Order: sequence, then C-alpha cells, then structure tokens
Amino acid sequence: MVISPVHYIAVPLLAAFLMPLLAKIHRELTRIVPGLVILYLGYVSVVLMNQVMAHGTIVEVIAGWNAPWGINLVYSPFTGFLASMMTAMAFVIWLYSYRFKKVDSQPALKYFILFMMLVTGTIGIVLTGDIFNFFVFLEITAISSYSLTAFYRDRDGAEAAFKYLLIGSFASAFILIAILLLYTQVGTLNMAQIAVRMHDVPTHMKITILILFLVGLGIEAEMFPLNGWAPDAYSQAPSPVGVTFAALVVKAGVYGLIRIIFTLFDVHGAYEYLIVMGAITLVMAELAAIRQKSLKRMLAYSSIGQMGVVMIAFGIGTNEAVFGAIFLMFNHAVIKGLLFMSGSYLVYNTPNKEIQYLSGYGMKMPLISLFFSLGALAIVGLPPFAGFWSKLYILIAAADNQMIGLIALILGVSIVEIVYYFRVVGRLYFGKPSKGSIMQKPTYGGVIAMSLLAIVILVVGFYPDVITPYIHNAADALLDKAQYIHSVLPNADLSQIQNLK
Amino acid sequence: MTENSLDKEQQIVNHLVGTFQNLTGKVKRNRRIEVSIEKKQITSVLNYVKDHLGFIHFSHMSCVDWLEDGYFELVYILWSPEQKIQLLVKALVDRENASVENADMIWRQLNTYQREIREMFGVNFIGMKGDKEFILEDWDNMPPMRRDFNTVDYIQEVYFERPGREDAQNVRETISKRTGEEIPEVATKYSRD
Amino acid sequence: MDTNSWISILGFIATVVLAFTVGVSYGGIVRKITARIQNRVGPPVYQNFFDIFKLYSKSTAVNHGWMQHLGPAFAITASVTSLMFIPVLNGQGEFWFANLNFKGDLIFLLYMMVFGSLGMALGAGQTGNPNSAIGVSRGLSQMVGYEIPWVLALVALMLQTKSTSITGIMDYQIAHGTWMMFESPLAFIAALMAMLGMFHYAPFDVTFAPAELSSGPASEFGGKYLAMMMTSGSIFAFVKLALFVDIFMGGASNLIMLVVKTFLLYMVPVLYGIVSPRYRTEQSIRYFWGWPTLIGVLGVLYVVFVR
Amino acid sequence: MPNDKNSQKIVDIIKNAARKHSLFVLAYGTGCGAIEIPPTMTSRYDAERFGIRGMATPRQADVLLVTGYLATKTLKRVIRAYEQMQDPKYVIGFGSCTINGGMYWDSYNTIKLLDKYIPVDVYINGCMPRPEAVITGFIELQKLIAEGKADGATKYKENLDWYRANQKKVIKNWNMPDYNW
Amino acid sequence: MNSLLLIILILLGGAILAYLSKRISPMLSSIVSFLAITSAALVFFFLANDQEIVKISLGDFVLEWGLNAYSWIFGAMVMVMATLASLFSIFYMKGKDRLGYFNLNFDLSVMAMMGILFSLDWVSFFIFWEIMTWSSFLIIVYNGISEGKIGIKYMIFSAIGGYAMLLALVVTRSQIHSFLITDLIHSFAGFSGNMQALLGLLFLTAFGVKSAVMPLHVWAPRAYADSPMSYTAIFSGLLSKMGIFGFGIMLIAVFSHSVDGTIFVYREVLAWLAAITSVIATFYAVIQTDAKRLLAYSSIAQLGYIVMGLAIGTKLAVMAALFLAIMHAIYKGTLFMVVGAVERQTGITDMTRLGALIRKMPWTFFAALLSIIALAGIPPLGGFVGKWMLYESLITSDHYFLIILAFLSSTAAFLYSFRFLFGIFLGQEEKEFENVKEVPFTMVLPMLIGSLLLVVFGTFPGLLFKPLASAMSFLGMGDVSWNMSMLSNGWGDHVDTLDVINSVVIIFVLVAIFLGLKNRKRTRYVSTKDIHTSGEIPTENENLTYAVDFYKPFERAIAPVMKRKMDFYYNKFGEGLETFFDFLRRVYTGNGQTYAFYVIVFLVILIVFSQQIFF
Repeated sequence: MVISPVHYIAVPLLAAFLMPLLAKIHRELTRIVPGLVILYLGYVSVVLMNQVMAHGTIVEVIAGWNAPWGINLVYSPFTGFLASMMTAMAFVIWLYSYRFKKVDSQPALKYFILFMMLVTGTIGIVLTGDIFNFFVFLEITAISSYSLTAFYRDRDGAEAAFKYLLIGSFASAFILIAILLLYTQVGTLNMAQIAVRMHDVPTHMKITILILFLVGLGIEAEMFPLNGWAPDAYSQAPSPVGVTFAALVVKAGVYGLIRIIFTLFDVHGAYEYLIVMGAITLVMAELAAIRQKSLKRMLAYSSIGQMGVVMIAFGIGTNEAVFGAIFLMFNHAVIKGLLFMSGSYLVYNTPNKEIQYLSGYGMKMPLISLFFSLGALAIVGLPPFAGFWSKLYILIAAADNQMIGLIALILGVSIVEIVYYFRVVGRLYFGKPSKGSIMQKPTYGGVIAMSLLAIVILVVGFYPDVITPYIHNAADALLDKAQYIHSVLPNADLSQIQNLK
Repeated sequence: MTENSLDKEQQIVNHLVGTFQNLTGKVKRNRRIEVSIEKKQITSVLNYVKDHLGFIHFSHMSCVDWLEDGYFELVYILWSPEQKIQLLVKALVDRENASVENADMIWRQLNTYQREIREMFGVNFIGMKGDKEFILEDWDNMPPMRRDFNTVDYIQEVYFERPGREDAQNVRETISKRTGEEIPEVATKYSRD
Repeated sequence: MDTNSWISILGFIATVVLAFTVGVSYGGIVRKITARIQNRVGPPVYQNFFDIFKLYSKSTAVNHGWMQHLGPAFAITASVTSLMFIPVLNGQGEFWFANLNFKGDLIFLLYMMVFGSLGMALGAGQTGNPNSAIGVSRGLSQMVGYEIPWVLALVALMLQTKSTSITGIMDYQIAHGTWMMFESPLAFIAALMAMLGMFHYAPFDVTFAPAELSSGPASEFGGKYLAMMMTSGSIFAFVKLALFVDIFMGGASNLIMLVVKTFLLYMVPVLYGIVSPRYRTEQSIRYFWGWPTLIGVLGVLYVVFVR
Repeated sequence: MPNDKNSQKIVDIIKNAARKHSLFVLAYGTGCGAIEIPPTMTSRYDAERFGIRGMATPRQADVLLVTGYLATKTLKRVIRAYEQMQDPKYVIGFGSCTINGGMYWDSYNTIKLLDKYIPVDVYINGCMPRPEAVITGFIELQKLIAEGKADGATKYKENLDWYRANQKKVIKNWNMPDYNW
Repeated sequence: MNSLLLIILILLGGAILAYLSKRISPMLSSIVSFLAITSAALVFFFLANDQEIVKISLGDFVLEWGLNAYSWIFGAMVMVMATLASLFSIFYMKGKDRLGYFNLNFDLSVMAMMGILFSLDWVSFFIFWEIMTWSSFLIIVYNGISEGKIGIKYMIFSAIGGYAMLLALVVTRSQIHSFLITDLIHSFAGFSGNMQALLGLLFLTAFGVKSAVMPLHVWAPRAYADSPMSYTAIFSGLLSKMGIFGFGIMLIAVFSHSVDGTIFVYREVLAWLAAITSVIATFYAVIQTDAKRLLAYSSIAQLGYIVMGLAIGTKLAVMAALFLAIMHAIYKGTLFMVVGAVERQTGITDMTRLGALIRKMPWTFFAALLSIIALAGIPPLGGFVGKWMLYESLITSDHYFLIILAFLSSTAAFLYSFRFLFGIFLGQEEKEFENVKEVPFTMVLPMLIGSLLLVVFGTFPGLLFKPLASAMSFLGMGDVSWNMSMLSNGWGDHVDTLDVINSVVIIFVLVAIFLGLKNRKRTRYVSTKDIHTSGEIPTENENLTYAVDFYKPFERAIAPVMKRKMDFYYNKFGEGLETFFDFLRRVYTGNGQTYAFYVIVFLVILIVFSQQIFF
C-alpha cells in the first residue's frame, strides 16, 4: 500500500468505527488498537516527512478529482510538521491513557472512540485543502471534544461541556456563515483557489467574512475574550483530555486562524489584529492564572497565555517570528502535555484540585513532582530547556521589528508566569507535608509517556537542532503562499499573489 | 485632743469587735488602734480592714518573742491614709512549730517581711513563695533572733577574738595603771561594768 | 646590616621612646591639671610612669584565653605601627623621626588606628565580662559617630592639598607658608570636635565609665595587660596629637615646638572634658552627626568651591 | 625569710619604689566606713597626692580597702575579690570593726578579726577613722612596701590551709571555685 | 579535547553523577561533587588558555566560548572558592536529606558560573545566567524555610534581571545582528542616544539584581541566610560576582566607548545607589542577631563598594573594585563556612545564644578572625588593599561625598565585625556548648586556606595586580601600572604593604615574646565565670552574656534611617498587584451566558470598528 496523507484521516476514522466490533472480540483490543493506529500514523509521518523534506509539498487528491473541484489534502512541510507533532502527542496521550478506566471497559471504549475521532478531526483540520472539509473536521473535533469534556457525567463536567457547546456552536455557526459568504463571492471551496481569487472580493465583504472567520476560529484558538469555555473544559475534562486539548485541539484552532489569515486573505490589518489580540489574551490569561487555586485551571489559563504568545508571534509574521511561533506550538504541546499529565496525578486526590494541598508532595511522589518541576522550568522559558529557544526566537523577531514594548510585555508577563509556577514547585518540595492524603500511583504507561515528553524537553533544550530544520521548512512553507497555491493548482495565475510579509 | 476626737477610732474598734469573734481591741491613743486576734483570723481580718475600713497601706510587720509565755506575737501595722489612723493587728503564735497562714497576697510586700521573720524567728508561713534563704547565708543554727539563742556563746565558738583580750581586763584601768592617769568621772559613770 | 639600617632601627626606638615619654607625661599632666581645677594638689607629673612601671612589675596570673593575650598585643602593635607612619618632626633636610613616613598615608593610618581598638575589643570580649562587652559596644558605636566629621575634615584637607599622604600635606603647608587650620578653618573645627570623641574624655567617656561599667573593656585586664593598654593608649594619644599637629598645624621642626603644639592641642579635649558631664552613647553619636558633620561638609564645600 | 631593707635586691627596691607610689585601691565599701572614702579622695584631703587612686575592679587594684564590719556573707565576697587581685596585693583593715568587731563585737554574723581570714597589712584604728587617719594608714603601708615588709599576700599563700580552715569555719557552704592570684 | 568544553562537561557530568551516586551513598555524592569541581579546577589552571575557542552551533545560534584575561580572574576565583566550598560541603552536609539534589544544583551552579565566564556571546551568557538562577533558586528553597516564599522573591527579582538582559540582548541583536559581546563593545558608540540609554538601563538592571544593588537587593539577605552555608559560601561569594563581572563588561568596556551624557548619569547614579546600599545594608547588618543574616547584609554592603568602584570607573577604582571582588569572595566565603561550621557543631547561628566557642573551635576562630580583619579592611590583610584603593580612587576622582558614605559604612562595619566574633566565639561560656568540638579536618582546611590567601594577597597584592592589570587592559583601560607590594594613587601617594606587614609582624612578635616569656609559666587559664562581678559568684547556669540588643544605643541613633524597609514597599506593591489581578480575573465569570455575550459583543465591535482595525 502506498503511504499517503489520506491514511491520517482514513485509518483512525476506520478504527473508530471498527472498535465496538473489535471490543466484542477482546476487551483489551479497545486499548491496543488505537495505539496501533497511532503507531501506524507515526510511521506514515516519518515516511511522509522525509518525502516532504526532500521533494516538497505533497498534494493528495481524493477520488481522482483534481483541485479545485475535488477534495484534496495538502501535506506541506508546515501541515506535515503539525500533523506529525499531533500524531506524536496522540501517541503519548494514548500511552498515558492506556489504563484509563481500567476496571470498566465500556467507558474506555467510548473514550477511545472519541479520542480517535478527535485525532481524525484535528489532523484533518490541519491537512485539508478544502474550506468546507475544514469545517467538517472542525465539527468532528468539536463534537468529540464536547463529549469528552462531559465524559465523567458529573455536574461540573456537564456544565463545562455545556459552556463549551454553547460557545462552540457560535463558532460553528460563524464559520459556516463565513464559508457560505465566501462561496458566494469566489465560487469555490478550495483554499488555494480562494486565495487566488481573493483579491477580487469586495473589501467590505472580505472584511466581514474575515471577521466571521476570526471570531469563529478565535473561539477554537482560545483567543480572548472568546475563551471563556477553555478553563472549565480543561479542568473538568478527564486528565488525558486536558492534554489532548492543549496538544491537539488548540493547535488545530490556531492552525485554522493562521491558515485563514496567511493564505486565504490578504488583509494587512489581520496581522496587527493578531498581535493585539494575542497580547491581550496573554495578559488576561496570565493574570488570571496567578490567582487560581486549582492547579488544572491554572494550567489552563497558562495554556491560553501561551497561545497568546503564539498569536503574537504569528502576527509579527516575519520568517523568524513564524519560526518561533511554530517552535512554541511544538514546545507548548510537549511541555503543557507534561504539565497536565503530571499535574493531574498530583491533584488526583486533593479536594477541588487545589494547589494549597500540594505541600510536600515532592517527597511522596518524587518522580511526578520532578516531571512537573521540569515542565515548570521549561514552560517559563528557562534555559537549557526547550521553552527557552522558542521564546528567544520570538523575542529576536520582535526586536528586529522594533517592537520593544511588546517584548517587555511578554517578558513582564513571564515574570507573572514564573511566580505562579514556582509557587507550586516550591510548595511541592519545600512545604510542610500534609497528612492523610492518598497518593495516586501513576500507571506505567503514564510514566513512560511523561518520561518521553521529559526527554524531548531535555533533548530539544540541549540540542534544538534536532527539530529546527523541520520548523524552518514549516515556516518557509507557511509564508510562501505562492508555493502553496502552485503546489495545489499548478496552473493557477500567481501574478496577483504577493507574500504579505 | 478632746474625747470626741477618739470617736472615730472607737467606732472602728467597735465595728471590728462586732464583726469578728474572739477579737479584742482598744484605742491606744489618738489615731492608734490595737486589736488582738487569733492566728487563724489573720488573713480574713487583714482583708476585711483593707477592703472595708480603708487600711490600705501596709507599714510594717514584726515579730516579738515572748519566750517566757511561749509564744511569738506577730504584729501587722497598717495605716489608713483617709482617716489617718494606724492599726496594729496582733496575733499570737505558739513558739513550738510556729506556723501561720501566708498573707502576702493581700500586700505583696508582706512577702519580704514574712521571709525575714521566717528566717530570724523560724515562724513558718504556710504556702509562701520565695527562696528559703533571705538574709542569712548558710545558716544552720537556731534562728538568731530568738531569745533563747545565746549570741555570746555562739560568737565565742565561731569567731576569733582580737589577741590580748583573752583576760578580759578593763582597758581603762589597765591604761591608768600603766600611765598613772586618773580615770575621768564620766568614763566610770557610763562604764559598762 | 649596614649603618643606615642600624640608624633607622635606632630611629624607631627613639620614636617609640619619645612617644611613650610624651604620651605618659601628658597623662600625668592631665591628672595634675584636673586636680588643680578640682582644687586639689594632685599627683606628681611623673605619676603615670610609676603606675605603668608598677603594672609591668605585677604578676599576671590569670587569663581567659589567648585572645586576651592578643588583644593588648594588637593594641600596642597598632599604636606603634601607626607611630611609625607619622612624621614626628619635619626637620630641615634630615628627618630624624622619619621611620616609614613615606610608606603610608592618611587612609592607611585611619584603618591602622582602628586595628588597635578592634584588638582591644576582642581581648575584652574574650574575658567574658559583660561590662567589657557593654563598654566595647558603646565604644565602637561612638567611634562610628566621630569618624564621620573626622573623615570629612581629612577629605577637605586632601582635596585642598591634592595629596593623601601626611608628608604631602606637610609639604603643602611648608610650600604655602601657612597652616591648614587657617587654610581650611571649617575642616579644622570639624576635626577638633571629632577629636573630643577620639580621646574619650568627658563628655564622651561613656565607654570607660568606671563606676557603672567598672572601667568597661579593661575591667578584666590587670597587671601587665593593663600596663600594655596604658602604654598603647599613651602612644596613641601622642600619635593622634602628632597627626593633628602635622596636618593642621604645619608639623613641628623641633622637639620643643612639637611639645608646645601637641600640648596646646591636647588641652582642648582635656579642659573641655573636665567641665563636662557625660553623654549617653546615642547622644554622642547624634552630636557627632549633627554640627561637626555639618561643619565638615561645609569645610569640604569650602575647599571645593572657594579654594 | 627575713625582710629587712638590707636584704632586698636592687630590682626589688626599684619595683617597691614604684609600687609604693602607685597604689590602686579597690575600696570595698562593706560598712559605714565607705563614707570616709570620698573626703579622702576629694579636694580637702586629696589622697591622689600619694599616688592613691580608686580602681573599679580587683584585677586592676593593688590595695583592698575593707571599710568596716564584715558579715560572714560579705566576707565570702571579700575573699573572692581578694583572690582575684593580682600580686603583689595589700589589704588595709579600716576601722575598729576589722580589728575586734567594733560595735558589732557580739553580732551573731559579723566577724571580728579580719586578719584571720585574709592577711591584713595595715590596720587603721577608729570608728570611724578620719581621712587623716586613712592617709596615715596608707603612708604606713607605703613604708612597709618600701621596706619590702608588706608581704601579706605571701603569707596568705604560704598559710593557705590555715586561712582556708578559718574561712570555711564561718562560710559553711564553700561553693567558690579555686581562684588564683 | 578543548579544555573549556572539558570543564563544562566535567562539571555537568559531576552534577549528574553526584545526583545518581546518592543512591549508593550520600557521602559519595558529596565526594563526587568535590572531585568534579577539583578536577575542573585543575583543568582550568593547567590546561585552559586564552587561545582556545569553542564554537557550538545550536539552532540558528553559534555559541562561542573562550577565555580572556578578564574572565580568567573571575574563573580562577570561582574555581578556587568552589573547590574550597565543596570540600567544606562534604562534612557539612553529611547526614542531611536530598544530598543528590543539593550536589546536583551545587555543581550546576558552578558550571553555570564557569559558563558565564567563558561566554563570548550573549546567548550562551544568558543561558548560563539562567541556569545559575534556577539552580540557586532550588538550593535556596532546599531548607524549606517559610514555604519557599523567599525563593519566590529571589526568583522574581532574578527574572526581572534576567529578562531585562534578554530584552537588552535581543534589542542589541536587532541593532548589530550579532550576539557577540565584542561586537556590542565595538558598536555601542554608534548607537543612538536613546538606544544607549535603554541598553544601559537594561543591562545595569540585569546585573544589579545579582549584585544586590539597591533597590534590587531585597531578595538577598534572606536568600543568603536561608541556603545551606556551604552553598552560601559560593552564593554570596561568587554568584554575586557574576553581576560584578557583567558590570565590569558594561561599565568599563561598553560604556567607555560612549561619551554620551546619559551614561555618565548612569555611572553617578549607580555609584550613589551603591554607596547608599552599602550604608543601609551595613546598618541592617549591625542590628542583626543571627550570624547568617549579619553576613548576608554585610555581603550586600560589600557588593555596594565593588559596584561603586566599577561605577566610578577610573583605573584605580576599577582595580580596587576587582580586587575587592576577589577579596570579598575569599573572606565572605570563609566566613560563611565558619558560620556553617558553627551551625553544624552547635545547631544554631543565633548570636544571642552562642558564645565562647574560641576554646572549643580554635581553628575556626582563627579563620574567622583573619577573615573579619580582612572584611573590616584593617591593614595587614587583603581587604585593606582594596578599600585603600577604593578610597583613593574616590578622592582622586572628586567623589568627596561618596567617600563619606563609604567610610560611614566601613566604620559601621567594625560594629558588626566585632559583633560576629564576639557573639559566636567570645564572651561567656555557656553550659549548653560544653561538649562542642572542633569541626573535622576537611572543614577546617578550606577555611584555613581561605584565610591564608587573605594574608598572602594582603602582603603581596601584586600577585593579583598582575592578572588584574591584564584584565583591565583587555577591557580597554589601557596599561595599568602595578607593583608587587606598593599601592599608589593618582596623586602619587602610596602605601607599601610589605613594610606595613613587616612592621606589624615585627612589633607584634616582639610584644608577643615579651608577653609570652614573662607569662608562659605562671599564667593559667581560668573559666569565664571567674570575672569581676562585684564579688558575687555566678552560678553554673547564670547567663552573664551581654548579647541581646548589643548595639541598642547605635540602633537608637540610626532609628530614623531604619524606619521603612524597601521590602515593605515591594510587598505592598505585590499585594496591590495581586488585588488588581484578582479584579481582572473576574472577567472569567464562569457563566456560559456571559461568555456567549462576550462573543457577540466582540463580533459586533470587530464589525463596527472593522475600518479602523483592518486597514
């Protein structure tokens, strides 16, 4: 069988449908099959990434219909990198959640089906070259996210899921309207085609569509003030789901935003909009995080804040900045994954998952605490851990664009970040141990998952070159709009296309 | 002073006699009252006169050794600054195993006097706080202020005399014999011999 | 060893003997003057020699540890070393008591002089007598007080003469044919006020208060220790006076001038002390940080802006 | 050991001359005699003429001036102060009380003869001795020092057992550590 | 293999090995750490030279490491003191928890410092700088006092400093497209005035935090006092010197290429801040009762001198500052080790309770005495040389009021110097400490070596002047004249330290012989209960020590200055901020309707203002 990007979508989707059947054969299969699927996707990623790095963008045409009429998948260095990253994270999450609901197989089955759907949806968002499919995948992602949020079926979970659903339906509606409007204007759903025809669209229409897209995707990308659902969803969902949100869903949302702004539209103001909104998101999220009592909520807000930085970096829009932004996306997925994983073990048995009960856990759960501390050191960007490099790149890019105030803002907020992370770390190791709390012993899968992430953090921190070539290519690919269009539509007229930045 | 001026004192005496059993009292003179009580009444009487009759000032406390009669007499001297009357409260205590109630919660300074009396007379104050040793250091003899303590024997036993005093001769006579001077009349008149 | 070395060693010894003699004699004179002011006959002028000699002849049977030995030794080392670095006479051509004059300067001297106090303080601390510790605490606190106007005065001098060495300041005075006390009178006044504290006479004698602290730091020092402390004190008195004479009064060209000048200078704290009551420590610190410091600052400003 | 002037070495003569002229006094104001010290030291009688000077601590002092009666309790402190003084040291018994108990001759806790407990070099008679007498006493002590006869401290060292026995006879709880001089 | 890389790798490997070997034996972990640092020191002294350049390509950055005369001085200081401290640490930390953790961070700190010194570009400088920060943070919270609150404070201030540096260096890069330090030095003069001012401010903030210059000093006292003492020896002695190292580069090499008025103002302001820091910190040191706190405040005060010298920036001043920096590393390191030794043997560092350890721990006292003499700047020892040069430079460069502040601080330093020695080693013997013994040899040895170094450098300051002169010429100060034992200032006045030490030693020996010969036979030691107490006999348990409120009169005199602490304002500021954050947090109401409302409002705003936003 020829390896192609379609496998990214087809295989997990197929697995999701087959899993109830497989569960009838053997209970354990519900747990093993997703792993195998993701492993296979990993294999696909390796093969395809090598191809892409060597030969450039792969455009997969589905069912023989060429673009712009058919549905196609675009596996560029950028989308490929994101898809591979998501696959890797999905694998780690699978490891982490392998023993999830060990006793009861029915919820586990449900969980893994939804998880597979989510993987399909997020990777689909990234890979698709068709705006309507984009919407479809977004909906798949969203629906499985709602279900996963409410997975525990308790009151808080349901409430969080409802909020998510409420806001998420706004998003769907806006995006759908935007797509409809867009279609009326350009008469095509292929992204490359849209990009080619975009300059013909009347300005006010273009802006309106853009705004609808921005708001809709801003909800998925956790942009302030559209991110009210996020903290609740993060903290009420099962812990692997929190990781999934941070590593996959948000990334997909940001990807959508970026793709819309960078490729589809040619509006200059969108970049500044991204910077401003990113900055506001960053500030609001970090300031909210410092006052949180619950660890998971704190991590959620921190995650939002990081997304703000990503948006800022994309908004700056130079090659270096985009590079930094993609690097930060990667780092954020890895580090926040580690933080969520270790953090949820730490607060497993504490009332309301509050930080104040964590005193002295460093002694009781040495390994988990160590992972958490490593994550904390990394996420605030202390060298020599992974987070430092992305921060450095972004700051350099900002400095090159004379945005000194922005740098100061990012750094100032970083101090806030340091405060709340180190508060927890200090409490973990040096608080007086409280009595009577029961430690949750981590599963082997969980330990392996966290170890993998920790190793990635250390390796990237000490030797960022393992990852930078891919990111460089990704950044180039994202910025080179003409190349994107050319690879999808080899005959398109590129005279009207100019790279904005 | 006229008779009338003693009314105030007499009233107090009468009042006290009326209040406490076994209490005898008399007006010694102008502004001075003396009452005798039993030893178990000490705290109650002192408290009473302090609280109700205005004798808020504690002046002194002393002890008298009535060796022949076989008891110690404890004397509390109080003063009423309002009425300007001095009150002597006297209580008799047996010499043998003399012990009375501690009264230093009424006036804190009483503690000092009681410690001194304990040390010098051997009167035991039940429940009194304070170190055993007050003025005398390492004293292991009879309490020295008791009248049956023989000071002269004690000092002859413990301390050294100046050499030349062994014969206990009269100094003035010796000098006058040696020098032939007359002893002045004043000297003989006030001589100790 | 060649002749020069022997001469210089002789010079050392002669300086020390001179300083000791003058210092001790001044001590005696002070006692005499104090007595006269108090309408007494007073001890003979040479009384302090007797005292020191007697103390040296006493036995020293006890010590509280080796720091008690070292304390007086530090003190005497500091005083003699300081003496070595002070030009006693500025004779024409030949420096009779030159010693190490050209090897040190004022700032060095400031620190060297403190060395003695610290040594004595450590010795006193070793004895474990609480009175000593209280005395040391007071003495050091007071020192912080008077050092400020004193340093201000020195800074004024240094700025004016563009030299930090004593010989430099003396050369300046010779070259300009004047005395620094006339050149920068404000600095001189500040230094003089600081000097009151330096000699620990009343009203700044709270350190050694004999009745309250049983003579403070020295209370466990008897016999030889006390003798050494008195020796060091006498030499120090001379050092301070000679320093003052050198930097403010143009130095002295011969011994008689030296004695006259130092004596006159010495009478200031002595006479002021005799008629004074006693300041508490914080009062004296506040005193020193008040007017003397202000005058010192004015002195510096005077030098900077007027001269 | 004979202690006349002819047998002194020349060093001792010099030392004794210095000691004679410099008497640092630890005035142990035990009794009423202490009131005679201020007039002795101040302008009317001015003992400083003779090199006599008050000192604050026993370590610095040469002369222990026991001014008046000594209770047994006080005696303990006097002995301690005396033993803390450095050699050579002298004791002046001041007033009748140190000689025969004076007016406290029959007190149950006052010693009567100081010399039995610590070696007294010079007694000053009187109750009170006037400052003139005090000064005379000091001059007497100076003479003794000059002749090398003020050897109370030596006697004390030689007859320590005897002194200790006497001291312990009145001071029952002898909880003092061994001091030295 | 390249020796610089080797040093870093040895230290890194040592750190990891130390962490792992804790499983085998805690003691082994300390020994491994010591061996790693020692071998790194050997490599540094015998193999490293300034020809070697390490180039490591990481990401898009090229990290360049090299050694020059300036960093060699600091490197030597770090290696010597770190070796001593880690030797000390073996027994000091014996029997404590989490030794692997401690040694890991200890070695990492040392590695980070060496890395900072080797760095030729800002990126590696910053990387090592931050490694140093967090490894020291992890050790500060090691003792777990006050639930890591002081750790947070340290972290915040370090972050402020670190991020100021990060900002400065990315701005620098945007100007000159290079991270090399030398490039900054050469092109600084070409920057615009604003840029110079901005960069100056940022870099000074960055280094000011580590060297605890007011108002960035509030983390320091507690941080120094709360860490384990064997670490504080390098924390206060060396880590703070990294700030000085940076100051050196900025103030001398970089700023001297600028003739702009702003920089001059910076220099003056910095000098005054440093002077005020040293005075206030000294006052605080005087009123401390805890020996650790005392030394911590004293460190801040001493760093004030050093920064003052660098800020003045004349040849003599820089020489003085660098000399003082080295001396401070040695004597403060030794003193913290002394406190560590005392703490280990008695369990406390409270000077009101300690006392009379001189008989019990004579060697420790000896080391403490020499270090204190050096700290107080009293002549024969090393501290004097630095102070002398500092004063001379202040006066020859017309900073006549700074000299007063410096002197005030220095004189008041005598107070706490004495307090330190008295409170711990002198005074009344306490029954509590009857059975205290001297610390083991491996703890005594580093202290003695430290104090010996002070004597050597006090006598022959030329030993240090030589490398210092080359360091300064490397920084662009031109040729600096120096002499083996002669100090001289700009006006031609001088002090001959050899003569000083000769005369001190000769006189001291004579006096000592005089005292010793006469007294040796008959003098005997008596306990400190045998003192003049007006005849009263102190009982065994009677506490005669005068230790509480030791400098009460002085406190009363300086009370007006001490009313408010800088800390107070920071805390108020922090509280205010948190309240504000809490207010902002309420935007997230947790109510779905509100969020939906936000979405709608946001959409409306975007549409209404789309003209303004998107064009």
